[in-house]
Formats: sequence, C-alpha cells, structure tokens
Amino acid sequence: MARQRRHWPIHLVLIAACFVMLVPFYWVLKTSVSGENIFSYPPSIIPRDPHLFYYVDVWYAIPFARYFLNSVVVSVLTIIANVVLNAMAGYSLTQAFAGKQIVLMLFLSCMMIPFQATIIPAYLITGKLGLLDSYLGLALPMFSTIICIFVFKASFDAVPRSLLDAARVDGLSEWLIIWKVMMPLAKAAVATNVILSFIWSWNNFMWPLIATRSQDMQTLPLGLARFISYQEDTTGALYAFCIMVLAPGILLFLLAQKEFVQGLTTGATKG
Amino acid sequence: MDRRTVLKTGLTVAGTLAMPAYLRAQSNKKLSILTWNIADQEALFKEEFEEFKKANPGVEIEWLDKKGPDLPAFYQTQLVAGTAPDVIDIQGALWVEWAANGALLDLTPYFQNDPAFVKLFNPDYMSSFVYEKKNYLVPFYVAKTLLYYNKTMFKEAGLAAPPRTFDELLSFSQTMSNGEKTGFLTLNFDWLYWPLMKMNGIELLTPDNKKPAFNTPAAAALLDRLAKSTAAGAINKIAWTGRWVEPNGAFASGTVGMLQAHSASYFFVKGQGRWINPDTLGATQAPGDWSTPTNHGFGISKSSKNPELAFALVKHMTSVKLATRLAQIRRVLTANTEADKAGLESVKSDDPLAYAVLQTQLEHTDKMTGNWPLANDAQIKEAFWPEFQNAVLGRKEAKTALADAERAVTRVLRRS
Amino acid sequence: MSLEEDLARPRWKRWLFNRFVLVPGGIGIIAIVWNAWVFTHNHGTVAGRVVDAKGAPVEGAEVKLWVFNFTTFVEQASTQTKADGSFEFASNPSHNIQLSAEKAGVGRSRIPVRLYFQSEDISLKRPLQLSAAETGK
Amino acid sequence: MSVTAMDSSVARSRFTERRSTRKAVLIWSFLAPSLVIFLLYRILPLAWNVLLSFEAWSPLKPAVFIGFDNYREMFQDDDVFWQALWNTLGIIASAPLGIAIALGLALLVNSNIRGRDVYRTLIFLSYPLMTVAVAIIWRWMFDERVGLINYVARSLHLTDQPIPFLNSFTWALPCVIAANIWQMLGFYMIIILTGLQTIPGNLYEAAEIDGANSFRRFLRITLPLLRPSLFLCFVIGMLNSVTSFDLIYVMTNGGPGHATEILVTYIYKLAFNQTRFDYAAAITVVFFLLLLAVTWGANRLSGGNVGAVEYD
Repeated sequence: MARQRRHWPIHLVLIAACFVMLVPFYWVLKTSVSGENIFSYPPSIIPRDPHLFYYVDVWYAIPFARYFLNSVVVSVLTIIANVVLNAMAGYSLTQAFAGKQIVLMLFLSCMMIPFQATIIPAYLITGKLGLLDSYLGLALPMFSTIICIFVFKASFDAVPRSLLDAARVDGLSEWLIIWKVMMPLAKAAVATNVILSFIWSWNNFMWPLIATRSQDMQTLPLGLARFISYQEDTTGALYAFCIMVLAPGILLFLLAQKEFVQGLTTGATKG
Repeated sequence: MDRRTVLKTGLTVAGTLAMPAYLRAQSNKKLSILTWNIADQEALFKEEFEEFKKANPGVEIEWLDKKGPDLPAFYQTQLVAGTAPDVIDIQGALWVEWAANGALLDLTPYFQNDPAFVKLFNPDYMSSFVYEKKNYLVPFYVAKTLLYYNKTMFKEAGLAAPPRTFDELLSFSQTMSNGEKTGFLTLNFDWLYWPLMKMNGIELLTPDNKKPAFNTPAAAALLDRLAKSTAAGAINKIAWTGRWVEPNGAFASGTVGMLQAHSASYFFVKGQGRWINPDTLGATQAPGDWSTPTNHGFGISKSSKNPELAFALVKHMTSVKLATRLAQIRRVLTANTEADKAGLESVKSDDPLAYAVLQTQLEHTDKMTGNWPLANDAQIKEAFWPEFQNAVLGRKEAKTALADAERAVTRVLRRS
Repeated sequence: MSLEEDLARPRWKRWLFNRFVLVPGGIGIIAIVWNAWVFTHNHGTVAGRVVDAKGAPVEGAEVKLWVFNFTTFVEQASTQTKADGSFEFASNPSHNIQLSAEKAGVGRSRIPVRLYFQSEDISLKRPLQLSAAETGK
Repeated sequence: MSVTAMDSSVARSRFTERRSTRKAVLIWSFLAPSLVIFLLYRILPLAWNVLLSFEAWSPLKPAVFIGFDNYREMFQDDDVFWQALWNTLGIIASAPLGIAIALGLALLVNSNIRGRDVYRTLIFLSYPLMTVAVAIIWRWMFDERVGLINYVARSLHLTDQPIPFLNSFTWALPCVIAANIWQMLGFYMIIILTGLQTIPGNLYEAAEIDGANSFRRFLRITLPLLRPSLFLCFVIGMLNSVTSFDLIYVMTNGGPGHATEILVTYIYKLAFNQTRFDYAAAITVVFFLLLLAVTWGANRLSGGNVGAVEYD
C-alpha cells in the first residue's frame, strides 16, 4: 500500500503525458471514420454513424497498392544498407586511426546541410550514376546515416575489450570478430538502425518528388501530398489516408519496440 | 558466404533494381507531358493519348503529373538536367519567367501556320499568354475571379442585390458583419486580390512595366479603408492571412457575406457547405467587372527534340472534341469557345449554380487584371504582398508600407 | 549451439513462430482472403426495388445509375423497373454511386450508395421510395 | 589469405606491423561506403552551393561571378531573411524546452514503476510518424472551426471567438513549435533514458550515505553525467527541427506573412518559386555556418566531446 501511494503522482503525470501524445491520433482516427460533415460545429467526440468508406476512397484515389509497394522496396533497401554500412563505419570509429577526428567532424557537419539546398546537385549526381527513377536511386542518398553510425559506435564501444582480445588471440579475423562477437551484442543498435532508417526512408518526401518521373515509381508520401490538394480537403478521406500511411510505421515500431525501447536502454548499462 | 559472393550478389541485385525503371527519353518518337495536378483525369488522358498514338504510329507518350507547389521544383530540376518534358501544363504567371529564361518554345510560327486553330479560342484568354509579342501557351483550362455571395445573409441584412461599386462592397460588408459574422473575404494568392485595387484605379507598375506605380495617395487611402474595415470585422482577417483552404472553408461555414474567388472555389465550397443551393448562393461579377485569371496553358519546352509532334499533341488535347469532354467531366472552361458552349449546356440542367458560376467566366473577359506578363512576377509578388498584408492588417501605416513595398519592388526590377 | 537447440524449440520453429513472422503473415492471409472475396464478388451488379409512397412496387419507373467523377456524379446507365418493381444494373464500375428513380405521376427518389470495393455486387436492402416531395437532388 | 596461417609462421614484430597496415586498410574500407555516400550527397552539393553563392545563375543561363553581392543583399536588404533567421533561432531555442520535458518524463519512466514499458512505448509513438502526416494532424488539431484545441478552449470559455491559430501572426510560430516538440519528445526521451542507464547506481548510493537529498543528487550526479546525452538530444533535435521542411511546408507554408518562415523553407521558395538558386545558395551557406556554430557551442557546453556518444 505504501508503495502504491508513493507512485500515484508519477502515474498521474505519465498518464497525462500519454494522453497528450495520443489525443491527436484519436482526433484524426475519429475524423477518418466520421459519418457526419466533418466541418460541423461543435465537433462530436465520438464519431456519429462511423463508416469505413473514406478508406475505400483513398484506396481508389491513388494507386495505393503500387505506392505502398514502392515505399516498402525503398525502405527495405535503405534498412539493409543502413545496418551494414553503419555497422562498418561505426566499427571503424571505435578503432584508433589517423584522421579519426577529421572523419568525426565531417560526419557531424554533414548533418548540417539541409536537403532542400542539395536537390539540384543531388539530382545531377544521381543522373550521372544512371539511377534516376529507380528504387536504388531513391534509396541511395539515405544508405548511411550519421546518427545511426554513432549508435553503432556506442554499442561497439560497450563491448568489453577483454572479449575482443580473447577473440583475437583465438585468431578470428576482423570480419569474424564483427560478425560473431560484436553484432550479437549490438542487437539493440541493429533494432535502432532498423527503426530509424525505416522512419526516415518511409517519410522521405522531397527526394522521391524530384527523383521520380513515372507514376509507377511514386512513394506514399507523394501520394499523401497530392491528397492535400484542394478537393480532398473537404472530406475525411485525407485523414483516412494519414492513418493508412502511418499504420505500417506504427506496426513495425510496436513489433520491434521490445528490442528498441528496452534494448536501447538496458543494453547500454553493460558498458 | 565469403566476401566476394556477397559483393557479387550485391552488385547483381543493385543492377536489376536499377535497370528496368530507368528509361531515357532518347527515343526519337517519344513525347513526355507534364500536367499540373490533374491526375484525377487519368482515364481521359489515357484515352487521348491512345487516339494520338493511333494517328501517329510509333509515338510513345510518357505522362507525368505533379501537384501544383511541387511542379516548379520538378520542372526546374529537369531543365538543369536537360531532360525537360516536351509539353508542360503551367498555371498562372510562372510561364513568363520560364519563357524569358528561354525554357519555352515560341509558338507564334505555329499559330501563324494554323489560323483556324487559333480561332478556336477566346481571344482575351489567348492574349493573356503573350510575352513580348510572342505566344507561348495554348489554353488548357481557364478560370478567373468572381464574387460569390451568401443570399441568406444578404436577406437578413436587408440587402437586395450584390454590390456594384467598391464603396457598396465595403458598406455591405459593414452591414452584414455582426459578432461571428463578417462581410467579405478574398483569396490572396497570386494576384487574386488585385481587382480590389483596380476597382479604385490603382496600377501596380507603369505601362512599360519598368517602375512601380502603386505608391500614390489614393492607394494609401484605399489600404487605410481596407485596414479599417478589417479591424471593424467587415472584412474577415482570413482574407489577408489564409491561403486556399481557410478562406474557402470560412465562406463555406456560412458566416461570411461575400467571397471573391475563382470558379474552382465553387466546388470546394459546395463540398463543405451543406447550405449551398441556388436559393442561398449567388455568383456574379465583382464591382467594375474586374477579375484576375488563373489559367492553365500548354507550353512546349525549347529542349524538345520533336517540337512539331509536341505541338500536334497540344492541338489534339485542346481540340474541340477533347476540350468538350474535359469541360463536361471536370466542370471547367477551356477557353475553347465551342467546347465551353457544349460544356455549359451539359451543366445547365444538372447543376444550375455551377452554370451560373461558369457563365461569369465567359463574361467581361476584356476586363482582366493582375496578369501582367512579368519575367520576375514571383519576385515582385513576394516584394509587394508582405507589405500590403502589413498595411491591411494594421501592422504598419499604409504610407510606410507602400513606401517599403516600392523600395522592394524597385530593387527587384533593377536586378533583372 | 547444439545444447541450446536441445533446450529450446527446434530452430525452424523459432524462425517461424515469432511475432515478426506471425503478424505480417496474419495480415497477408487476411489480404488474400479479402482479395479472393473481392474477385468473386465484383461483377458490378446493382439490384434493388422501387416502391411508391405507400410501399407498393412501381413498374416502369426509370432508374439511373450515377457514378462519382471528380466533383460530381455522372450518369452511367439507365433501366426500367419490372412488374415487381425490381431493377438490376450489370456493370457498375465504381465504388461511390447514386441511384435515382423517377416515374411521372408517382414521384422521384435519389439515394447515395457506398461500396467497399469497385464493382461490388450489391442488392439494396431498402427499396427506393418514390415521393412527390423529392425534387431534384 | 587466412590470418590463422600467418599467426604461427610470422615473426611477432612483422606480424604486428602488417597487422596494423592491414587494419588501417580495413578501417578505411569500412568507412569508404559511408564516406562516398556523404561525399556524393552532402559534401559535393555543399561545394556546389558555396560556388553558386558567388555567382548569378538560373537554369539555362550562364553563371556570372558577382563576388559577395548575394551576401550583401542578404544582410543589408532582405527583411525576410532576417525574419527567417530569427524564427530558425527561435526553433533552436525551443529544443531545450522539449528536452527539459523529455528529461522529466525520462526520470519518471526510469523509476521502478509498473507499466513503464507501456509508457515508454506510448510516449515514443509520435516519433516514427511521417512528418507530412504529423503536419496534417496538427493542422487539423489547430483548425479554427472544428479543431480540438479551439473546441476545448471554447467549451471551457477560455475564449469566445475561435482563435485562428495557424493564421495568426502571434500564434502560428508557437503552434508549429508545439507540433515539433510533440513529435520529437519521444525521441529525446529515449536518448536521455539511454544516458540515465549508463550512470552507475553506486554513485547514488554513496551520495545517499552522504546525506544528499534527491534534488541535490539530481544536480550533482545525474545532470553532469547526462551531459553527453543532452548534447546529443540537442544536436539531433535541433538539426531535425530546423532542417525539416515538411512540417512547416504543410502546416503553414511559412505564413501568415513570413511569421513561420524558417531558413529552409525560405531557401526552397527562393530557389524553386522565384528561380533564385544563386541567392538561395548564399543563404544555404550562411545557414550551414550557423548550424556549425550552434553545434560547436553546444559541444563546448557539454564538455567538448565531438564523439558525443562515448559512454566509457
């Protein structure tokens, strides 16, 4: 009982915080199934005559399945590349070598270039590589992300030195050390990489806009942006689309959150 | 798996992923066309393209569609990369800049070769696509501003008919404003608010388009009046702060007496406002019959390898037959005289209100304003509008705002 | 490794029965079932009945099928009701339609019909009831 | 090729030497793919911007060298640039607010209470969302007529007239900032939690024996040891907020007037709506230098560790 009493203010604050985080979701979800005119005042808290037809409208308003597939392919490419490349780069940064400070500074300053300012050169470069309007071209700029490199670095740093030395004495090559010793201990970093790179590539809007030409290569954010155009603003379909676009991300996060939230926080204590 | 296999499979996968989608627009008989947020007409376009391909065997057509605000970014990137689409659908005054920069093909010779084609179109709309005496666009679909008014609110305020002068416009607005209710709203993007200035005889630039001409006592007095009416609630503030959704939405909520907007607003307002029917909504010309157009036209990129073929495609898509279909399906006017007649006819019985709205678009086409062929239109707009906005929202003295705007506009004019 | 395998479930089971496989798999199965349903029920038939204000079937009423196109509903097909007041359209292409029925002297009626997928076969539960008061849309 | 084979046959010194060159090669080849991508998509475009900022150029026109004219115009004549700069700095300054809230929440969910994983998950849930969608959600929340916030405010009689949040010169920027904090909050919290977990528990025990109360323990132990995490939060949060364009693009498009214009949106508009790529490039360069300076300052404050996530 004593413990319960001590904890209730904490629960109260956290419940309030969760409420604030969740209410916007509810409001959009509610709008997306509302049967009434969504612009009538006062708005109802519980949707009246709920129906799913806005979702049907969305499905047919754009080639949803095709855009979805494109988004998935680009995201999967990005995730794989991110896990592999970032792990490699992160591992390198745990080692001492000449020029490490420069590389670190370079990585950090790379984060400070707004993408909107790089559109034209990025487009020209992708064009030179012959990758315009292709999945690879869409994913390539996001193949490696600085934050994730640092996440891997932190995770590798936490691997006990003794373990590595033992592996070296056993005569394992660096490749095998990474693959057999470090990666299994860096599960949390992998989960973080998967989630973050998924988020970024799934959300990317400006680059697919510029780098795709054909309808067949468009991704979901482009479909969503098209949806904001004037006519569709009058119905709940826009909000239905929001839900449909957000669902995969939320689902993936909920699936991987055990590794992500718990792993990220408990994994680091071993260091 | 050893390293080499990993690398090899990686490369093969990369190759197969990269290859199939990347088709260069090198083929001689390939045309690409970029449209402006009209993907909803996919079925119509596909049909049009099929017909065109049948008439011109061996031609391939690549159709791209981008949303309004994104289209300039896309087109300019393509320009830099040298892969600009052959045919583009451009809205508003954007084309002037591209024409001045040499991105667009001068269509005058094509027009001269084909006087019958030119005659299809309303000459006033046609002439709004002329820059330095050269024709650059063919009208695709057109719209200009008009005055919508809420008949119910007019009746409640004891007003019999829509305003015929600017003074009436303001006084009616004042009469109707009451608590949550306001009298007047206008769209403000592009130059859609300019009819208000033109009604009072105010010009943006001198006739040679070289110097600002708006910094006059009359303009200052007008801005003062607008600011006062806005502060008093006669003019809804959203007129100066909103973009597209906000003003249309506010009017659709039924608490605003008048809305100055173009014909496309009708469908938005109708979608949101359940109160709308011929007894409650009126559509008429703004005082002085002034209006600002927002037209769509087809231009041809100078970089096109097949300009003849591209022009043939434009001709095909704006022909009486296909323009009629567009007018009927999408409820727009095309500036193609015959097509518009047929389009209006089909709307007449089905949606009398839409008929009334569209009818205004064909009247007084000689009194269009706010559509100057300025190569740096966007920059001038950006230089002028914020100061105008400051003045009418009462954030700045009208005189100071106009002086600041004059300085900014002069700077833009001097730069080019 | 071998010890672990003895203790835990067999490896293939661990690969198969975890949430990363089961959840997408479940969604996939639902999608397949739904698509199978769609494929067997998308002939585009729209059937219904027309009755008058008292509920008696109306013969020879003109029924029109309107299909949503961008901003408005466009007439797609029309037919006449049979003796029992029933009608049927065979090739509705859309998922957002309206049906209107009209007979001179009896009245008219117009109802919106929303479908869960394009060309969904549907038989209206409630008949279109003609009434003189209903004017236009 | 095999390392094992060499292990026994090569002399110790030679072995280490070869081993170290091999290792350097390995390190650089590991870094290479990432470096190439950054070179192609970050460094080269930046260089392009730097060059362009000294030129007058637009597509299809030859570039002309004009020296510092673009910079002169920016600093002397362009009010919008200054407004965008102040707004950007405002958003940067709001990051600590979000971090403070996240720190509070992190301390709470770090305590040993029931259901803390549920809380963590729910609070983090806003981060994986597509920014365009978040912008639409919040535009809808702030809607003047039927937005939830206006509805609540009117129901509680806090205001008689609905507030046009996103169309108001006063409210628009705070609203955008609120939406931004909402989205970043979960991310901040996770980073701080990670940092909290690395603080050895025995430090607290020792402090407790010394009689320090919980507030002093927080000030003396938690905060100093959290500095790297807070720095990381700030840098990532700030960069995420000021370089992310989608949120403002969809919520307000910089309006009303230029009340929510930030440098990124201004750069985009200049380049693509006004065809002033040259001038936009100059602003990009200034923006880059600004971020570099802010990051450097934050780094100094956090204890000068560029690696940022060094936990040992």
